[in-house]
Amino acid sequence: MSLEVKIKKRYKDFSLDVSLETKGEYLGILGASGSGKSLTLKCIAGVETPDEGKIVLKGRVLFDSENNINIKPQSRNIGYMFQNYALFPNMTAEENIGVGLKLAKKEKKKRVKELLSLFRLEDMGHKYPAQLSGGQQQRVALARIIAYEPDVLLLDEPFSALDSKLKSELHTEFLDMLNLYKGEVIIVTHSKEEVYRISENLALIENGTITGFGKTKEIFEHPKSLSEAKMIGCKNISPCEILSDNRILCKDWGLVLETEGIPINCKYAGIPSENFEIVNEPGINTIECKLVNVIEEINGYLIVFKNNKRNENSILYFNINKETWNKKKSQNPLYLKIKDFYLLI
Amino acid sequence: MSLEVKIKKRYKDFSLDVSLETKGEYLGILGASGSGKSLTLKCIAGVETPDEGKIVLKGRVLFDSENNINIKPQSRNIGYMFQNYALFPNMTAEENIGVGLKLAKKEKKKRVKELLSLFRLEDMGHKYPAQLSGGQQQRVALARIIAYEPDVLLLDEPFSALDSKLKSELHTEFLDMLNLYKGEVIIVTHSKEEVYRISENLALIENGTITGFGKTKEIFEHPKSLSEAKMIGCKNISPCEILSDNRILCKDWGLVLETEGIPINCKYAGIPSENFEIVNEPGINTIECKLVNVIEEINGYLIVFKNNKRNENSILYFNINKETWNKKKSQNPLYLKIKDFYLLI
Amino acid sequence: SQTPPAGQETPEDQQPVEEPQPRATILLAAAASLKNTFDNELIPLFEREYPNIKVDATYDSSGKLQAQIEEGADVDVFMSAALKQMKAIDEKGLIKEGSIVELLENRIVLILPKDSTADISSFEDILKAETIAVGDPESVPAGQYAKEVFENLGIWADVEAKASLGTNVTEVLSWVAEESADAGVVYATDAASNTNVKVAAEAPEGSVSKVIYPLGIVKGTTKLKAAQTFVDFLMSQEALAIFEKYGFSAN
Amino acid sequence: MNWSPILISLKTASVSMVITFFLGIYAAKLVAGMKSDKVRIFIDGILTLPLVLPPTVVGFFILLVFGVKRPVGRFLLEFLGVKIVFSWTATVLAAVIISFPLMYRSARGALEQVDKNLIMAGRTLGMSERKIFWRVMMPLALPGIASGGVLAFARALGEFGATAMVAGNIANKTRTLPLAVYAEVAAGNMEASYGYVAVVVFISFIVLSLMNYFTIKGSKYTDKDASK
Amino acid sequence: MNWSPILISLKTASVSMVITFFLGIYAAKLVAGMKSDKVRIFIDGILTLPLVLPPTVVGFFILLVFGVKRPVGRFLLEFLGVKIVFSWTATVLAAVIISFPLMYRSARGALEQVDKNLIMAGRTLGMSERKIFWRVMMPLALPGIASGGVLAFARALGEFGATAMVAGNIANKTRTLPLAVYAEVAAGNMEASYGYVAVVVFISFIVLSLMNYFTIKGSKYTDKDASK
Ligand SMILES: Nc1ncnc2c1ncn2[C@@H]1O[C@H](COP(=O)(O)OP(=O)(O)OP(=O)(O)O)[C@@H](O)[C@H]1O
Ligand SMILES: Nc1ncnc2c1ncn2[C@@H]1O[C@H](COP(=O)(O)OP(=O)(O)OP(=O)(O)O)[C@@H](O)[C@H]1O
Ligand SMILES: [Mg+2]
Ligand SMILES: [Mg+2]
Repeated sequence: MSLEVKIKKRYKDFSLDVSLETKGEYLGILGASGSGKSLTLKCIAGVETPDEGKIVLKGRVLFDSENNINIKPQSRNIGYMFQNYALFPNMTAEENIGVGLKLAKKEKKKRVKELLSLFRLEDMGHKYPAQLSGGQQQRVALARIIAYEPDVLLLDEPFSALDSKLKSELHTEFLDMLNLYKGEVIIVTHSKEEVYRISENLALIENGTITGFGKTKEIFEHPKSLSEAKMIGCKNISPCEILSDNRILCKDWGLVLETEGIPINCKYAGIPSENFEIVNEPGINTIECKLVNVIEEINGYLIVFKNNKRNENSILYFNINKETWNKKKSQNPLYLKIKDFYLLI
Repeated sequence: MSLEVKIKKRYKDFSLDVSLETKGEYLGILGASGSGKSLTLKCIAGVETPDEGKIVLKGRVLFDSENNINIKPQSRNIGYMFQNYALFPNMTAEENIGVGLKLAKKEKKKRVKELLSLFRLEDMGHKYPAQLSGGQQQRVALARIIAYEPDVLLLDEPFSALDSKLKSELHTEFLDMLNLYKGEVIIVTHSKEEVYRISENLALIENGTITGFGKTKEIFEHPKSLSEAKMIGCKNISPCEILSDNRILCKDWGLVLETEGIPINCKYAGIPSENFEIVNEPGINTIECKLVNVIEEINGYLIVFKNNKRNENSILYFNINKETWNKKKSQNPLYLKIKDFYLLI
Repeated sequence: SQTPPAGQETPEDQQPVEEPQPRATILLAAAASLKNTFDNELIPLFEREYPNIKVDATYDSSGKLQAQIEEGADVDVFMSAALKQMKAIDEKGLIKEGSIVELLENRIVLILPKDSTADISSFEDILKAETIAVGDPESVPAGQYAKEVFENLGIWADVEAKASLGTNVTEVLSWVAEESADAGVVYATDAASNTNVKVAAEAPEGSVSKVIYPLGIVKGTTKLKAAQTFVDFLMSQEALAIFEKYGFSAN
Repeated sequence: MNWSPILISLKTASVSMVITFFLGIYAAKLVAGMKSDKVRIFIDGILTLPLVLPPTVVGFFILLVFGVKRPVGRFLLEFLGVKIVFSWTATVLAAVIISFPLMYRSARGALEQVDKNLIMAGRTLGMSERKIFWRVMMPLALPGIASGGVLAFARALGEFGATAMVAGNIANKTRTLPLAVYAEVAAGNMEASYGYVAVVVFISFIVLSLMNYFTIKGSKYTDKDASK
Repeated sequence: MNWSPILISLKTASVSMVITFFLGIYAAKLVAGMKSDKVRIFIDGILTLPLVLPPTVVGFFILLVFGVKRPVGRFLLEFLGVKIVFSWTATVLAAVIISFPLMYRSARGALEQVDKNLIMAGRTLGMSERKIFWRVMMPLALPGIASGGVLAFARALGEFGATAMVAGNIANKTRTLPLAVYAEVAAGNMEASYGYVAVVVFISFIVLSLMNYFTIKGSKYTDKDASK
């Protein structure tokens, strides 16, 4: 199984220019709102036609602007789960799910029933989309696309309308199910947890272009570029200057960091907001903080602070659990040691 | 400002029976998919008509089945942001936002522009909904309802389609903006972080009925009932039996827990998955684990285990950060001490 | 060859001097079969002779015109294709007393498609036809006359069984012209207007009452003088000659 | 070929179309919003009536209402000085009555097809029912409304039976194109009739093109590439 | 009152409505799917033509095509032994041709109003175009399609001018209700005509009610309380 995509599409004020390749591993796409994720999937599915480029699935050319090839969506065998579901309002949940199934009546019924129960929709089969809740609609859409058993599953934020309990249950079962299934899966999501859990590979998209691609775990553990760091949610990022073999200066924070193996093209430093530790005295890679704000979150506090020793004004974020903070917050001055950080190009 | 809601609505296989009251504090509603959150908001906004009950806003009766009062939506001055946005497809983003504004043309233009930039939609004003991405549509819908400046803002998962960076930015600005605004806000969401950040009060809804109501922080810190514990995502819950003044037996796990002040009507015990600690020897409130699975998550591992000393088969979950786990995972046997737990009625 | 219209003693060229005609537009309602005669010749001629008077005309089946006049249409002069409608209006008191003139006569003829080889040469022969086109006797004057002919010949029942009843003359003509029907009965003037039909026989003398085209002035007219002038013109020899050219004969 | 029927027909068809357009939409809105199904079906029946009766018969009934001796006709004449029968107004009246069901029915179908959610959204945004109607329902129902407009215009342009009955067939005054066509066909002047038919066809082509143009323009929002 | 016109009319209107219904929808689908705007407008004009000409004239043209002297008519007669003119078939032919534009236009408007996204969704689910059409577009366009059906049926029921021209007015064979109504009205037998009018009205009420019923049933999915 392999899918190669290299397409361009231009709108008046947005242009998409994307190259992707997957070989049977599930691919996650992360990107800001409006960065072109859905558009990419739509082009692959044949819902939109790229201006130029090529799409090849298992050696079969689906689209090629140069040779005027544009296979119709029906023959691509690519299932696209629309972000807004696109359920048929005139069909019940059951009918929606069954509509792409090419089975005998009895088997079809059985399969639809299986899917309904897999997606916790046991009693919803006879309801029309207008009678379903948002999350129920989303599940019907997901069930429908899975029932179709396409060669490629394109999922556009498939779990965004579900509560966390249901989401994590479905993640598990979804993964089990996908294991039985031999196609490509591309999943667009805004949830890092989801991408981390479901997809082995990860593509980052920014403003219509792919700005990062790699193994999901590696990217999350060691982002290598500014975009990657941003995308995995690294809150503290500053441009930096290489001072020597093992020292860099983070300009925004007026902070010098020491480490081994600084790449020659390192331009930014990123500090995950969890990677601080409260210590008792100054030292290397340690900041004396000036508190700006303390925001309470569910499982901890978000400490907003500045470097007290310099007059740079850029703030930093530190996530800490409540227990530890409550124990140590009265320390003055407060020293934070940076346990680990990213060097970014 | 006050809003009182006490309504019933019956469908063939679902019935809603909700009582709510707010007095100017922002209210969050958490509930599983299909539990009746949207339906409640729709009834308040006048989009759906309850079968019976009463809705009173600032002393003004909006709906009263007994006295046959049913104020039309236009006169309720309640803004409802539809879960599926319900943008007018024939109007541009600008027009959609401006449609509820009753200002002179010039001011209107100015206000719309402000809102567009507040929601990071600067260049999207002239686009039609079909030309916007999912997240952009959601922001237009949010901007539209905020432009209308109703007495009550009902938001149905207003941020679900946004990436986390944008979401947290908007949260902040949204809160700032709401501070200037003197109405009620009711927000439905599946995100605990969101509810925690935005709403002071929290209502839990299960299967059409309110099963919990209180200060958001209190509920998150000390859930008092089974539903509350479930809703805040407590993963380990077991029915329990009171053995003595200070001891209970968690039946699912075959575990005896000791603590002070056990309420007489305590029926369940809940252990947040973060509230374990790896210790070196057995002791009170300590389990000897039998590992079932270790799932890697972004910021840690999810340890799935059983009580090794009993043959109860129910599993428990433990969230631990990677560093700690990697240090201690080789311990055998592994003892987990329960630092804190909830006693639930 | 300008003969002064009947009932007018003074020569036509002096008329404006002696009695200036008021500027007026009058409305003529005439049976559809008169359209060509009026539109092509009579009205232009009249308007040339009486430049002060303009004639508008509306043509339709006489039955419709009757209904319209009864409902107050602004008609000044009415010319129907049968006495029945004129009488009906008159009985309602809508025609100026004594103004009815039984001006023209038409003839009832039997027509066949141009290329017909059918052996039909008299009204009795019509039963050899498979389908017969006649106007609806209830509403179309030509149909009434046809019925009368066949009744007198004692074959109406047989004819009716094969008949398609046209709601107007155009239908009857088209049916025969296009060979939908094998034979039909219309006025001689209608037959003359369509080159795809040929006349096989005229209604036998005495088998039908005279097909009279009466002319009358509608009582409500506000332009009596002009209307009268027009009626007088139609009664003139000059006008009658034109009618005859189109297949009518003076009564 | 005489130009007057063309002008008269154009005038009649345009005026009557404008009237029918708004009347039809208004009626559609009223009926679509009715609570009781029974009442709705009843009104629906009445409003569709002009379509199931032969136009001549409709014309006859119109005559029975607007004739100068009849109450309505007399009222119009005595108090407003308007005489309907045999006037140009009558051609418009006939065209409106005959083409009305087409507009009404199409508009109703189109309005019923509009997503109810959007209407509700408009309400919760404080939009008045009128504003919702003009700014939301109408634009969204445009394809259906436009096809109603096309049908109504075409029917008004082709209207013949009722017109002849109520307005007569007076050259330069009430003789519309169809009457002219009919008159020529009836008089056996096929060549002349072809001329008029060509004009009718030409006019309807123009109007159809315009309609198509406006519909396409009006629903540009469904065209995904509009801002390209 | 004679029952035969009623039966004939019922038969004619039903048969022609079924034909028009499918023909109209099919044409609408074809035209709506056309790539070129120009071709579309042209075809549109042709298909709308029967509406802008007086029915009698349309009937005349039909006669010029199907008359026994004319190529088509002769072909049908000589090779298939079918004589169209003056037969019941002709009443259906006339009704179909006259009512066709109504169905076609309404269906087109309704189909164009269907959300393009859903059609795309159908495609990505591997549904054939035919299946998408029948299972998605048709049901969603139902209100508009139904109103087209109502219009077409009503028009077929009321068709008069073209029918008389092509099918003649033969008692018990081709005399339809409108012809009967017309004959009575023209003859001034108002009472008799009222009888027929009542029947026409009654039939259209029944049909309208049925249509309304099916439309309501067919779009029950928009009725939020359907499962109550
Ligand atoms: N038809 C169109 N015309 C003009 N611009 C368009 C059109 N369709 C999409 N765009 C623009 O392309 C960009 C990418 O859209 P896309 O739907 O792919 O975003 P996305 O990454 O899926 O975002 P989201 O997470 O918000 O769904 C957006 O800025 C959008 O405004
Ligand atoms: N018109 C209707 N007919 C029948 N059942 C309905 C109807 N509308 C809603 N329901 C049912 O009511 C329940 C609550 O729906 P609601 O939309 O309020 O859920 P919700 O809490 O908003 O869920 P979600 O988070 O998935 O949006 C659902 O189970 C749904 O199936
Ligand atoms: Mg998207
Ligand atoms: Mg909901």
